[in-house]
Amino acid sequence: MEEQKQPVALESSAPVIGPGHSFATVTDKISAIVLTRPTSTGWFVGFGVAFLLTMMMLFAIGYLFVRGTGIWGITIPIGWGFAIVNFVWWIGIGHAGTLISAILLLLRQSWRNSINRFAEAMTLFAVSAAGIFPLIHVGRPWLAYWLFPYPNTMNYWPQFRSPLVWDVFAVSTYFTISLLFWFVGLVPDLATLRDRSQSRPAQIIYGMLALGWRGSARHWHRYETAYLLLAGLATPLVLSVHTVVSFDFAVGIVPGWHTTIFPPYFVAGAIYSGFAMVLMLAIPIRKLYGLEDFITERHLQNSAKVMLATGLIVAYGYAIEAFMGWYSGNRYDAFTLWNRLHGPYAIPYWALLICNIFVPQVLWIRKLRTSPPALFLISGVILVGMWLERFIIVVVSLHRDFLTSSWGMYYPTRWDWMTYIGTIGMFLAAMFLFVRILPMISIFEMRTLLPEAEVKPE
Amino acid sequence: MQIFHRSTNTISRATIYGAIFMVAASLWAVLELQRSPYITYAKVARPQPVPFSHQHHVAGLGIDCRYCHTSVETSSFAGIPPTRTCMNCHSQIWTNAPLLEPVRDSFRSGKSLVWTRVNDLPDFVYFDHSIHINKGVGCNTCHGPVDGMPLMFNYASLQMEWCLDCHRAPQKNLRPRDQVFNMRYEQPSILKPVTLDGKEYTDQLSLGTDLVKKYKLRTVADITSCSTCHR
Amino acid sequence: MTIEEQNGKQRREDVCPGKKNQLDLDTARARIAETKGPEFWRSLEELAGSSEFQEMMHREFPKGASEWLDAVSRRGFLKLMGASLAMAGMTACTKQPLEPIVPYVRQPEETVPGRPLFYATAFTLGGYATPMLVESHLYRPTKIEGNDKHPASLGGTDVFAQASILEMYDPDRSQTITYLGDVRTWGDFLKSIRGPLNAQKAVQGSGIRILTRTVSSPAQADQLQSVLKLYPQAKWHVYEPINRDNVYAGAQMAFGEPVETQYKLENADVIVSLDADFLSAGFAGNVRYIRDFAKRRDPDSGNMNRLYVAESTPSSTGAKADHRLPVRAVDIEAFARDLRRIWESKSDFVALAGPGSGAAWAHKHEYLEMVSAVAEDLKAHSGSSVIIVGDHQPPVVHALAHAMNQALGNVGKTVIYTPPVDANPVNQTESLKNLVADMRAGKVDMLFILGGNPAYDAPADFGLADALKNTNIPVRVHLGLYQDETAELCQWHLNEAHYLEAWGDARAYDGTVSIVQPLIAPLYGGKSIYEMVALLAGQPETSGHEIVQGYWKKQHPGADFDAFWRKSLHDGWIENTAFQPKQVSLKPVQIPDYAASDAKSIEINFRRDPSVYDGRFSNNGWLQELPKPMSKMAWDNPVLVGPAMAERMGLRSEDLIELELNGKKLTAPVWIQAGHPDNSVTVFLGYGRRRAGRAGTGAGFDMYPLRYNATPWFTTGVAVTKAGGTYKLATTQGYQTMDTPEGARPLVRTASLDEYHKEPDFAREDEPPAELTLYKPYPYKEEPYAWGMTIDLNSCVGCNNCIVACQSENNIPVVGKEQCVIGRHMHWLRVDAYYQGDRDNPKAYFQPVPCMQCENAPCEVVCPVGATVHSTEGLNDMVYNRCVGTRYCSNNCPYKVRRFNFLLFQDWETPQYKMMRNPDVTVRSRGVMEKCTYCVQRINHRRIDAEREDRKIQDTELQTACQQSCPANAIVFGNINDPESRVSKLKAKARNYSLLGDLNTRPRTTYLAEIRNPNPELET
Amino acid sequence: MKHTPIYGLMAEFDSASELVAAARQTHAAGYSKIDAYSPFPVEELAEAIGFHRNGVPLVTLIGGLLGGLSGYLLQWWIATVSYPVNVGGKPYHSWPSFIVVTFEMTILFAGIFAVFGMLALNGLPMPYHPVFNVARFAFATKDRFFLIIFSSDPRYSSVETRRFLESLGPRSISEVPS
Repeated sequence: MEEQKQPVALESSAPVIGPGHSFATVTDKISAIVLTRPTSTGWFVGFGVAFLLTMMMLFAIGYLFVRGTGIWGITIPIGWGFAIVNFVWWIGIGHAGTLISAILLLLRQSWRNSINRFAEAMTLFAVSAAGIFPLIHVGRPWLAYWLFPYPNTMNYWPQFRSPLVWDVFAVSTYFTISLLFWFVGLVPDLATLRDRSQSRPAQIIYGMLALGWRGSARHWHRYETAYLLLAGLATPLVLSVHTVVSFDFAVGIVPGWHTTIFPPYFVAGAIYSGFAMVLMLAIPIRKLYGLEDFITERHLQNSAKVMLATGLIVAYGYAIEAFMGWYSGNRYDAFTLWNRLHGPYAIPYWALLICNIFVPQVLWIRKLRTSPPALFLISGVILVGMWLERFIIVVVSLHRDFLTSSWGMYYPTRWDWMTYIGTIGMFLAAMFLFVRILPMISIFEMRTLLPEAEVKPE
Repeated sequence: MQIFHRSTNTISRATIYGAIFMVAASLWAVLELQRSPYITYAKVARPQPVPFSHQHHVAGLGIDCRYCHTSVETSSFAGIPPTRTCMNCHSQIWTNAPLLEPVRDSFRSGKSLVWTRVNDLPDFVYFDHSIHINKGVGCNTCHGPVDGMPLMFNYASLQMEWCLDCHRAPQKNLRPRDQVFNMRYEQPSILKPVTLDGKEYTDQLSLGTDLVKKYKLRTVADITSCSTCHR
Repeated sequence: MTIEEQNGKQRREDVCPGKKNQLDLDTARARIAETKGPEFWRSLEELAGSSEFQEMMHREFPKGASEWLDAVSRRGFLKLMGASLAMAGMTACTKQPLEPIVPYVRQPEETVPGRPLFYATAFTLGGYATPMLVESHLYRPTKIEGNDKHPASLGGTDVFAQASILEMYDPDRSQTITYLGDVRTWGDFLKSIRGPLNAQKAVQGSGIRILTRTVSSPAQADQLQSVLKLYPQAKWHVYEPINRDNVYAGAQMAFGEPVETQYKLENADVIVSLDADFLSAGFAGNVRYIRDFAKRRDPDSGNMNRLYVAESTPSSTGAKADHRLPVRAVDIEAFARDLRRIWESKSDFVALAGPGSGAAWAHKHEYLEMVSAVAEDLKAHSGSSVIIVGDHQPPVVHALAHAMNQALGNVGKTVIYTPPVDANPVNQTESLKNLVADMRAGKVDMLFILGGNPAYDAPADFGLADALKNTNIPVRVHLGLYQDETAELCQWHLNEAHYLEAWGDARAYDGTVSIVQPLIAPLYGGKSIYEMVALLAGQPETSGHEIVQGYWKKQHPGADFDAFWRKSLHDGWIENTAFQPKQVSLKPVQIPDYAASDAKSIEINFRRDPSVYDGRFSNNGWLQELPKPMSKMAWDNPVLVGPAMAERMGLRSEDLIELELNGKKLTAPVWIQAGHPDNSVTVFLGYGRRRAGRAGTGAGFDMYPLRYNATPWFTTGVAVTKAGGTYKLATTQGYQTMDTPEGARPLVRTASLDEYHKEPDFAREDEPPAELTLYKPYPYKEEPYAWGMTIDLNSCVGCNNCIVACQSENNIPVVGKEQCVIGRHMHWLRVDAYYQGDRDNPKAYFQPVPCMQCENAPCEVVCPVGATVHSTEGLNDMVYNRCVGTRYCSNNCPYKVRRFNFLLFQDWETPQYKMMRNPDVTVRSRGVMEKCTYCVQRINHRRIDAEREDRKIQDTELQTACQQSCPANAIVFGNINDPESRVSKLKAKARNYSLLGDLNTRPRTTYLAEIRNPNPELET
Repeated sequence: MKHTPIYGLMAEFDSASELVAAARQTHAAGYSKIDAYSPFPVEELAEAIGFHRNGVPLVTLIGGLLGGLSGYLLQWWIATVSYPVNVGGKPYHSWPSFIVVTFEMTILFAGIFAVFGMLALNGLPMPYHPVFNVARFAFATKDRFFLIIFSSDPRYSSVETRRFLESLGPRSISEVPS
């Protein structure tokens, strides 16, 4: 754990934590945001808007249940539209959190300590947003529970060869594990809040959630083991989730879906968009709550580098897809490639290439890697690009498949847009609440980064 | 500084175990409800315009099923007797029993009696009486001891698992064709053997297996295919 | 209906195979002895007579009939005898509501609840009867099947006949008698009519005018004659917008008498069609012609026929042609003349009268080649060739054709002449003209419009509607199925009884008379034309049954009448009523000199619509939503324009254009139709109705205003200009070619006869061999049955009949234009049309696509709830009640044959539709996937019947709906485990191939490649 | 000094290093019933107070195996025993398709067992605990480090032990009433 103790780590870049901090300052600064700092009007405005968007989503979904999926733009042959696009997009975003907390933990990337907490929160909210779509996109949502194996009067079961059933298991597992991971991480900090808070209700609530944590050495020991084990479990899990999501397509025979490259480049894409979202949240937050000392240039740098790397993997994925389209000699795959480049949806495709491949290349430039505004912008571009990627995969592959006679077009309706934007609102609303009532940075893990945390050998 | 009272330790644990138990219990309750007579109407007599007693007519007077349910051997639908069938006798006997007024009224006015359907399958299930009769499934195998029912109710749950129970092992229930309408028929036993083609059977399984062959039943895979009942 | 009628009704054999229980005399006599007619209909009285039902019927907008939501009245009404109408409230684990079950009071002994009965009757269009059998569940007709015994159809039907059942149940049908819009009774009408009629007696009925549609019914003609006897001065006028005036005039010109021309295509080696679309519904005898034509298309038979088509509007006939030449309708005459000239005297082409003599013409070269080649081929096949002319071509062309057929010695072999089927073959346009003249002259006191909708479809220049409105006709009576544009202009409107509700008779194209027997008591208590005419003839109380039976008693006196009558009803036609061939001699024809058409001026064609005919079917949702054979257009009648012309004018499909003719202007959208001749546009009649009903009103554009008496079918000189703006059209197939930037896809596989002989198995794409698999394939071979289907692309003429049959059999909903536009039509079976080659004269192909029932079904693997899985007999079962609606299966179906209920497409409220539905097929709810099941309900019924009789299902007894009604026998379904079955034999053919076979889906539905028989002369 | 029974003696330290050192000495001094509290995990502390046995990994392993097995067996039973149906011509027991769910079930159960196993072994939740009676202990979750010797320790004596703790040079010493 050498570098963990070294503020000035591998790189001569900024430290993971600002100078002049002690256990006390770290603790106070972070817990203050929740306990003492007055809630800004900005927070209320932001939360209000997000909340209204959430209501809009609920309205759209309500109407959907009344009238049926026909209010959306989907049709035959394009049986899946925005719902699945958004589902994959959100799930992808939901990958950063667990990745940061689990994989980087295993890799002993101590800089993660200051961003993992809200990255995990972000994951949970993103996965919840994603989870909405598969549920509401079915024709008879009130029967969606048939996807779970339970003893029923029909003596009939889910069909386990279907990737959709795999989805159900993968996503619910992912959500559960992420939740546990997040909560376990929270327990010691909740104890901190319990002991810091002045108001009785706060003490009781935080106290209850802290489960009576008292920082006993035995507890810490088991805690660390469990935390490490969880990380070990979450790592293959996070990789598996988007692999399974990619199976939804790869298992199908639709040209543009039926390809083996999908799992790796879906996972890469997921991390790609995940980090983009993390930055889009981290940059404003650190500014608004003055956390530049904890979320330093270093973090932005590293995230940018991760994006650059995953972005290149994604680019490779596109390249291979295109290559196989031509190389396979399969007339349908070849046409799918042509259709993406020249068909009616050519513009989204080119836009996707620009957003996901060309723009992010500027991250090679150190200056931009370290400039928050630039990163914020680029992250936005990447999120749009990743959404477009899913649109291309889902819609453009479906709209022209084998029989020319049954080719069609897809036009999203206002209900599609309302539901999509609504989920963004829901996501933000949750984030607003989170930063207000829970420590958005893992306090106890920050403490371990301080020099004084070191135990001097006698 | 102590926030909580000692007791909270016990309480908090109790709540955790309690929650787990509650969830499990409610799930179990729902599954039970699905199979309960409240949902299936099993063994629950329906309100009828006339309190017609199968017990009296079948056991008491020994009227054959087919006297009223005329199309049971030839059609998917067993048939509900027209008012005329009732009047065949009741123009002679019980001619002014107040109970039978609705029947007489129907016959006079020509307005049909409106019964409440007893054995009512969902509309997406297609059941055919004639083929079951033909393959040696007795009336009371599904309808129960009708000759003992003062008021009619459906004997079984009529749920898919119940249908499958027999479709997966028809030999458990088959009987010789000539016994299909016999309400008193009992499955073969040492005491009451059943003879078929001169052969004596003392247990249902061997009889059933032979009948499956004799009546050329389709394979279990065949009769558990979805389109056997759903289309 | 009255007692006798009911007893008169005869059941066709209960078409559950094996048990051919022909009605024997005793039981029949027994029934006639049994006088309990009323009870016989009790259930229906309850249904048609019950108060709430009537009330419902009389509501202005029955759609929102809320009282029918109340379970008892609705279910009680539906669940007659518990014959479940499969109102599947397909949610699992919900408590079922208590349902009532309503037995008869006295049960008619012929009915076995749960078993359908089949009755023979006939559908009449333009006077020509299409014989058929109607499936009836407890006296609710539910499905129309072809009458395989009838010589005029041999089991096929056409789309109009198929869809007519929906018309009968149409809730928008006129449901009452009205006087100036107020509800009246038949009694009121009789009272008010008696006086005027008596008054007419005095003047010998000089003020009485009767306007009917074409009448081929002997009984009705006889009635009308007797009316005319009663009122010598009265006049009987006949008019239909789609009439055969030119045909009879042509015959007149050739033979001096209006004879009917019949073709014996089974004897024809060479068929030349001069703008004759004889393979599509609406052409007299098309059902039989399709059958005969298809029979001669078998490339293995060694006597495959050859079809030349010179046509204006691209048609399915043109699509099947071995050689097709797009010619403007005006130039067909020139084609005929040139043809004649060439093989009469082998004169040089320079002398030709043909188009472009003078003006340069795109297809001149093609034209010249074609004419000469056709001439040669005809000569070579004297006696076994036939020239068919389109009804809309002018008399002279018909005369020329008659002359040529004579000269070729085809008469008596491929062409026979008979007396006209039309009982009163007057020139209908003239007839109507005179009527209008009389109206204007004030000679008309009582006008009876019996059927028809002249106010809408009369020639524009007659101003009939205006005459009705503004001339003083004291009594104007309209008898019709709908409160239509004409009803609006008559004081009295009488709601007509649908042909499925009333007695009658009619002649098929060959003269065979079919008795039309009712399937159900008139839902709205309407009167048939027979009963109406009877009233005029002074017998107001005689029933349709008495009239028809009475007439035939006269024709067939004698003791055995009962037997004769029963047999006629049972078989569906009266023996020895087919016309005997008539000996006619060709008069020295004075063919008028040829006036060359102006190649530059644009021609406009008025054609009957393939879906709504002349507009009478425009409220029929099935037909409205039926994609037209060539354009795959639903719900609209855009103006068809050829690609060349469109290019010249810079038009794109869906652009609005303005048509100007005789000073009348009309704006309509354009549809670019490949193969449409240049400088010519086609408009379809029958749209833009004002008073059609919820489906028809407002759909499309009314083209009648441009249609003048002098030029009912086509004329040059129309001005076409871009109007600006566009109009959304609903086509069910946006992309009509197999070509992609990556090459043409082998969907429809074709070859010429020679190529086929050289390489018979050219169509077999390298399908992966069955043993090429990692795991053991499912042992279908061990099953008694394995269902499979073949579709012969050579026979299929794209008539769409299978689509409607399927829709009717499987309770498939109508979704409306808006949904069609987004591509959500629900047809389980579709007919794809592909064009290939030169856009101005492409080759066209039809490909019916039902569910392929793949053995390795991609849809099944991806369904998360196992709602679509395989049956042991190889059916790709779709379990609606299990489906949660992820649509994954549809995405993964390479054939895109799955249809999804995006919204609540089924009408769950309108009681008439509930009566119409097939009780053996689940009615699908919202959010559920559905698709072709190979008519599994039929399979199950036949199997149960067979097992009860301890035998196997015979090959012939089980037919899917599409197969049964296919006039071309293109669809064959059966047990592929039985090597002797027809389907197995067909699958063994070399040209049998599976669509997208390289995907290794192993479809059970396979296609027989299309083989064309081009003339080597013309092969370049 | 009230008569409430004593739960133990608690010494407060300023840094992790001091605590570890103190814990080592205490343990060396033969005290066995002791515990140490820190605001963040200090690796050396556990063995310093002589804690070695850790059941969490085993529990997790059991969970994983349980989940994996049940996941696979469930699918196998459904597909081949309970209701075998022919899906797209695939064999009833299409094991490759069953891998995903098996995997997910393994992770799920392992994770749940790890977390709840950890909590159970730690005896949590325990909102009430004697140590909280010490006011200063609130800083155990901020920047202070505590060492406690329980009164249940055989070598515990209010006088001796206090003196011993003082010898460790803590910032303060307080009695923990139970």
